Amino acid sequence: MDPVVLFFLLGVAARLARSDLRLPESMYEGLSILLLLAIGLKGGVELARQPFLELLPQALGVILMGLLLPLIAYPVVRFLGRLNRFDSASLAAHYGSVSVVTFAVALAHLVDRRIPHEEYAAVFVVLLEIPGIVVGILLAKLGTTRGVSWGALAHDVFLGRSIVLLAGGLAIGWIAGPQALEPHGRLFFDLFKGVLALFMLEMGLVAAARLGDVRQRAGFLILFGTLVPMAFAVIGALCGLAVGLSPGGTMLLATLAASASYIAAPAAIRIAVPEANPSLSLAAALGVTFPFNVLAGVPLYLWLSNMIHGLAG
Amino acid sequence: MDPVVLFFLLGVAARLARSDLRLPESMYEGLSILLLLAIGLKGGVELARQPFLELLPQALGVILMGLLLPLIAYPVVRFLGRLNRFDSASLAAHYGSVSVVTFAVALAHLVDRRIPHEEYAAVFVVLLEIPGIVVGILLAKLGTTRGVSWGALAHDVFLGRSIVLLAGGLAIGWIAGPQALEPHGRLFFDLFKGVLALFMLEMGLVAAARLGDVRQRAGFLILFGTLVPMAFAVIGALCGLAVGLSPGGTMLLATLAASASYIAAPAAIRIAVPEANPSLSLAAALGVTFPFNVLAGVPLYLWLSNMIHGLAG
Amino acid sequence: MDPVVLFFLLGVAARLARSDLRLPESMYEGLSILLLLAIGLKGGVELARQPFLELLPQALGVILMGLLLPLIAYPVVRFLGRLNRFDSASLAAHYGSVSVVTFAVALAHLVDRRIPHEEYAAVFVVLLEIPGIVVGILLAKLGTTRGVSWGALAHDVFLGRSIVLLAGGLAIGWIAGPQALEPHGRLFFDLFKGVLALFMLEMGLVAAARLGDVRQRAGFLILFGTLVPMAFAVIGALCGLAVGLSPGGTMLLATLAASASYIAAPAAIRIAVPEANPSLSLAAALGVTFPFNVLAGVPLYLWLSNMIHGLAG
Amino acid sequence: MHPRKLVVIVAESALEKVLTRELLALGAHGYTVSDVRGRGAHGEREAAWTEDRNVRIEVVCEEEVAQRIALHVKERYAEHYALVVYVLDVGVLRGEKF
Amino acid sequence: MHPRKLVVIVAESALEKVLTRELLALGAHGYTVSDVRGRGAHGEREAAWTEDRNVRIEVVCEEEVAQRIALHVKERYAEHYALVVYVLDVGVLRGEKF
Amino acid sequence: MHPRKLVVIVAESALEKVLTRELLALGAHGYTVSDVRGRGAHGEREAAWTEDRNVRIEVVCEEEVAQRIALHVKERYAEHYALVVYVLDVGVLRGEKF
Ligand SMILES: Nc1ncnc2c1ncn2[C@@H]1O[C@H](COP(=O)(O)O)[C@@H](O)[C@H]1O
Ligand SMILES: Nc1ncnc2c1ncn2[C@@H]1O[C@H](COP(=O)(O)O)[C@@H](O)[C@H]1O
Ligand SMILES: Nc1ncnc2c1ncn2[C@@H]1O[C@H](COP(=O)(O)O)[C@@H](O)[C@H]1O
Ligand code: NA
Ligand code: NA
Ligand code: NA
Repeated sequence: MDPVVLFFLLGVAARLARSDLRLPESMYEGLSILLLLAIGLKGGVELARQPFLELLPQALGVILMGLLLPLIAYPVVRFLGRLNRFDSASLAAHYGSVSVVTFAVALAHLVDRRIPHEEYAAVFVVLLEIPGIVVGILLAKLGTTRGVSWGALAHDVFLGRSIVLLAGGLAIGWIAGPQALEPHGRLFFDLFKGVLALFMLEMGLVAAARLGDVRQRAGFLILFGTLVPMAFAVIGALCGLAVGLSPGGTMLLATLAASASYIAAPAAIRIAVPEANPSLSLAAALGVTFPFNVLAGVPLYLWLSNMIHGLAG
Repeated sequence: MDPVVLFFLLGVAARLARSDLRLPESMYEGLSILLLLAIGLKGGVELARQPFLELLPQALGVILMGLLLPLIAYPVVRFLGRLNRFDSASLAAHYGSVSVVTFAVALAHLVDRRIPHEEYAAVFVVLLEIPGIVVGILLAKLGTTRGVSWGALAHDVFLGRSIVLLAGGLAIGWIAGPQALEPHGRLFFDLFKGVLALFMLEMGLVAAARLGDVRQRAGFLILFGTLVPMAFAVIGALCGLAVGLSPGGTMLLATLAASASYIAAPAAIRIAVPEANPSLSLAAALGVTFPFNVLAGVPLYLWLSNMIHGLAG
Repeated sequence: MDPVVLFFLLGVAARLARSDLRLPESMYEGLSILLLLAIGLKGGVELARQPFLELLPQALGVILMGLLLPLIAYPVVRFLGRLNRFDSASLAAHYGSVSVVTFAVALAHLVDRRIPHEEYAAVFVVLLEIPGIVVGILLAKLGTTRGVSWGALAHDVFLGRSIVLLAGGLAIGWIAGPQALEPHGRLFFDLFKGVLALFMLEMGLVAAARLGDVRQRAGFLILFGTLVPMAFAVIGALCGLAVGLSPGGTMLLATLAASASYIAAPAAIRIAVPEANPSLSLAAALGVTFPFNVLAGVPLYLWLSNMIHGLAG
Repeated sequence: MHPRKLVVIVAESALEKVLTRELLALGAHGYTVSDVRGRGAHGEREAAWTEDRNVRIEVVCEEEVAQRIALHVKERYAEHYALVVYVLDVGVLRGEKF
Repeated sequence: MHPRKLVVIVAESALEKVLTRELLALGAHGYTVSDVRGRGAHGEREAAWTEDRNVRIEVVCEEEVAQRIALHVKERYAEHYALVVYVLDVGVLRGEKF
Repeated sequence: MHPRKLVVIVAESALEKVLTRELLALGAHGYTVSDVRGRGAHGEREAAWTEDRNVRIEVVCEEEVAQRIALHVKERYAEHYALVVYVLDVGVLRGEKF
């Protein structure tokens, strides 16, 4: 089993056994800054090698998918899950957006197996983080009189920490190029897997802390938190095929579609849709979907992408 | 002189000169997480290469030693040092258990000199951390009516941060194997000495902060804090010889026996034996024994192990 | 453009756009500890290779310059800038002392271009940090009845964090030598540029946060914060030529002269000259001079040093 | 000593930005914020990661402003957010500051 | 405003886990914890490392509960641990919460 | 419960060392310090880096000592430093400690 998964399980086990192990919050923040910058820089360096215009249709396709996913998730939750409008919209936003760490795990999975993929795929993370959140909030506000201050919200979403670091990393990587970044690479690239491992340990602690909330609605959450990702992975893989990605890149896009945001979405939804219960969406995203994706989803989505490419090919 | 020792001395000097240098607490925690995981992972990778059954007698021998050490320390403190029962038991627990950083310094000492040793020795750290603490607490409670909640205590001791990280690292290293861990190694293994150096800087600051308490009972603490480690090192070396360790591994076991816990033991004793004075045991463990071991003990115990192996033949 | 400059600009942009990106304070502290130690260690290793006596005249020359700079800055601020005595003395202290991060950027600039330089130049940082502050404080106290507790002040200045880490690193590097430090180098040296990049991101955030204060006296601050560094760079370059430095080393000394302290000086001045307005000096040092030096100064001072050496040549 | 009120708000960290802005609008001249963890009706918030943290905001102000703040926070945020508010009597030397 | 009591406990961090559990058992509905450093009869505790830190625990509760907490802490922990406890008067809007 | 005073000082972090030393000299038997951020007449201090941080110092003491501290801080530091001081009534069980 991949070591990063083992680190995750160690975190889960420590938390379930009520160990006093915890990573200091500033270590969590530091590691996530490193991860986001590393993913962005790597993507930016590769982006510079692409003919820009060829990427435009890909980008549009990916954004379209990002707008579509929450529109699919919402009715599922609202009418099958029988949740109120706010919680439905909140879940739609979380699952419409993406999880960068899940992406990092998928990336490491490909790199370990030397499977070729579009190395600028970090761009997709940036493109997919926001649309799902915006659509989710719109869904919550449909037909409500009490308004949202859209300006402030757009500011918070577009200038959130993760977008700034990812997009900033992309820009720096793009401008500076691989050679100038080589000495920095020893921190950002060579240590990537180690940093990811530490981060997964923390994710295990955090995810397991949500299991209490999961238990309160176990049936719904487990079904929702595993079936929706799998369905979204199919959509993501088809989208990847349609925009012309390689099997590796298709798997990354499938993983992104299948992943649920647990940083940008919660922060934005908490302010824009206060009526939604944050425990519910975090229980789903962190307590069910993240572990599912990391333990079973990532290999599954690789298989799926290969199969779809095989069928199409 | 070994750079890690110089870093330690820098910390001591800065503190004694009342410099405002201090490492942020979360950096201290982050570094210790890295160290514990690195030691565990390294040990686990090597453990996978050992025939498991052959290790069992070694493990038993080491645990026996861990139970014996506090039983020796207690009467020495109680009757020669004339301390009350609680402080005696507390010191017995601290010196019966082990210091991971001292172990790391000894390990680095061997690696620098390319001296072969049992590379799975991290297992000994895990085996030795707990018995000393348990026996120490039993000694404090002998004949007391007021009980200890043994369940809660066992939980805290067995699931303390350092055990979880060490044992977790061992397990991950064991399961994943050297090849899968190679990319993570750039964080955990390649940076090991640098991380240890930073940690020793912090240890210097922390140890020097204890010197005020040392001064209040200088005679007893200096005698106790240097003679007991040396005596315990002899026991550790003999134990290493008896269970069939190489001279390098014998030196590691001697160092572990000679080292005094300043993380796991203080935390457990503070709750289980509130009557014991924590300044006293920390002054001994951190203010005297840690510096002694790092400055003089480690080379001494290497000489001792070589000598004992030479004599034995 | 150099990646570290891009990281700086990313920080500036994030702050100006009011993004919620911030590095945890303990990460800032941790990174600065790493930088200071790395610069010190590197310098110490090289120092050991120099005949000690030959350096003495260089050291004296550099210290003389350090005493001179604030004496030049003070009348400029006082009479041209029409500031009160306290603010003038405070600015003189900030610009008389040095900025280690600016030095690190200049160093990286040389290393990237493989320009030879005196690799023990970290010594100059240590020598230049203090004199400017002391002279600045003296200037503030001239003719005042209310005294300063010079003992406490000297203690705080000479044992400040940055001096202890730099001088401690120098000493460790000098004693241990390059070979013993090799395994630590993977943390301190190989990661240097990556750590510097992260630090510059933080510096961008911090510098941009000062722009509000800059705006309140924009005219004076922008003139002062760019012209004085350029004038001081000329002095520094001449001093480098006089004490026999190579063009690379001359550029480093010019950069040090041109840089303004934003750690040691603010801390010392705040206590010793409470009447001075800290916003003013930080706006100048962090909001104007640091960005100016990093964006334009460093290449300019390299050109200057080459030119001066060419003329002298 | 001049009598003033001290309003303490403990709330989930997501509210820090809006709350501090609104405090000034409601008439406070300053505030002090610290990072805390805790437990209440919304369960444990242990600061294990960013979204799971509380902030403690402290405002010294005139009685009237204190009333306004307490009421505003209660009406606008108490229903949907994890938070508590309480008010104490304090004395200050420099009355003009608060 | 409903009158309540605010109990503040500053204690060595080793006690955080037991104390917070016991507070709930003694009738508190919640608490707020922050990491602090300090000095007292047991010398300086400067938070240079984990075992050398204090925590500050704040509980808003009814007078009776406050009495119980203060007494319990004093009797059970004051002898052997570094700690202080003090009690203040506070007013709250949502009386049912505390 | 014995009546005492609680003095709270929020000040820029540069003052921590001198202030805590002087508190003891003025008769306090202990103090508790935490790292905070805030806003006041001197603008925002957001703890983005070391020099930009405040500390919050809490002292439980007798009324007379409290007066002395508040006055001392006001006279010595209030003019040039970012700081606020306020005083509250508290009750303590172990009167001899404070
Ligand atoms: N009785 C209380 N005393 C002190 N702090 C409290 C109390 N109740 C709640 N809190 C704090 O306020 C936060 C939100 O409270 P709640 O909305 O009740 O979950 C908690 O996480 C605690 O930090
Ligand atoms: N008079 C006091 N005012 C405020 N905090 C105090 C006081 N005395 C002690 N403390 C805090 O309580 C902790 C334990 O106190 P002690 O048991 O007296 O050492 C100290 O480390 C301080 O953080
Ligand atoms: N009204 C207030 N209530 C609470 N804290 C305040 C208040 N005014 C100022 N402070 C705190 O005291 C620090 C210094 O205040 P000032 O000198 O007014 O800038 C600020 O950064 C805040 O942390
Ligand atoms: Na998704
Ligand atoms: Na031992
Ligand atoms: Na200068």
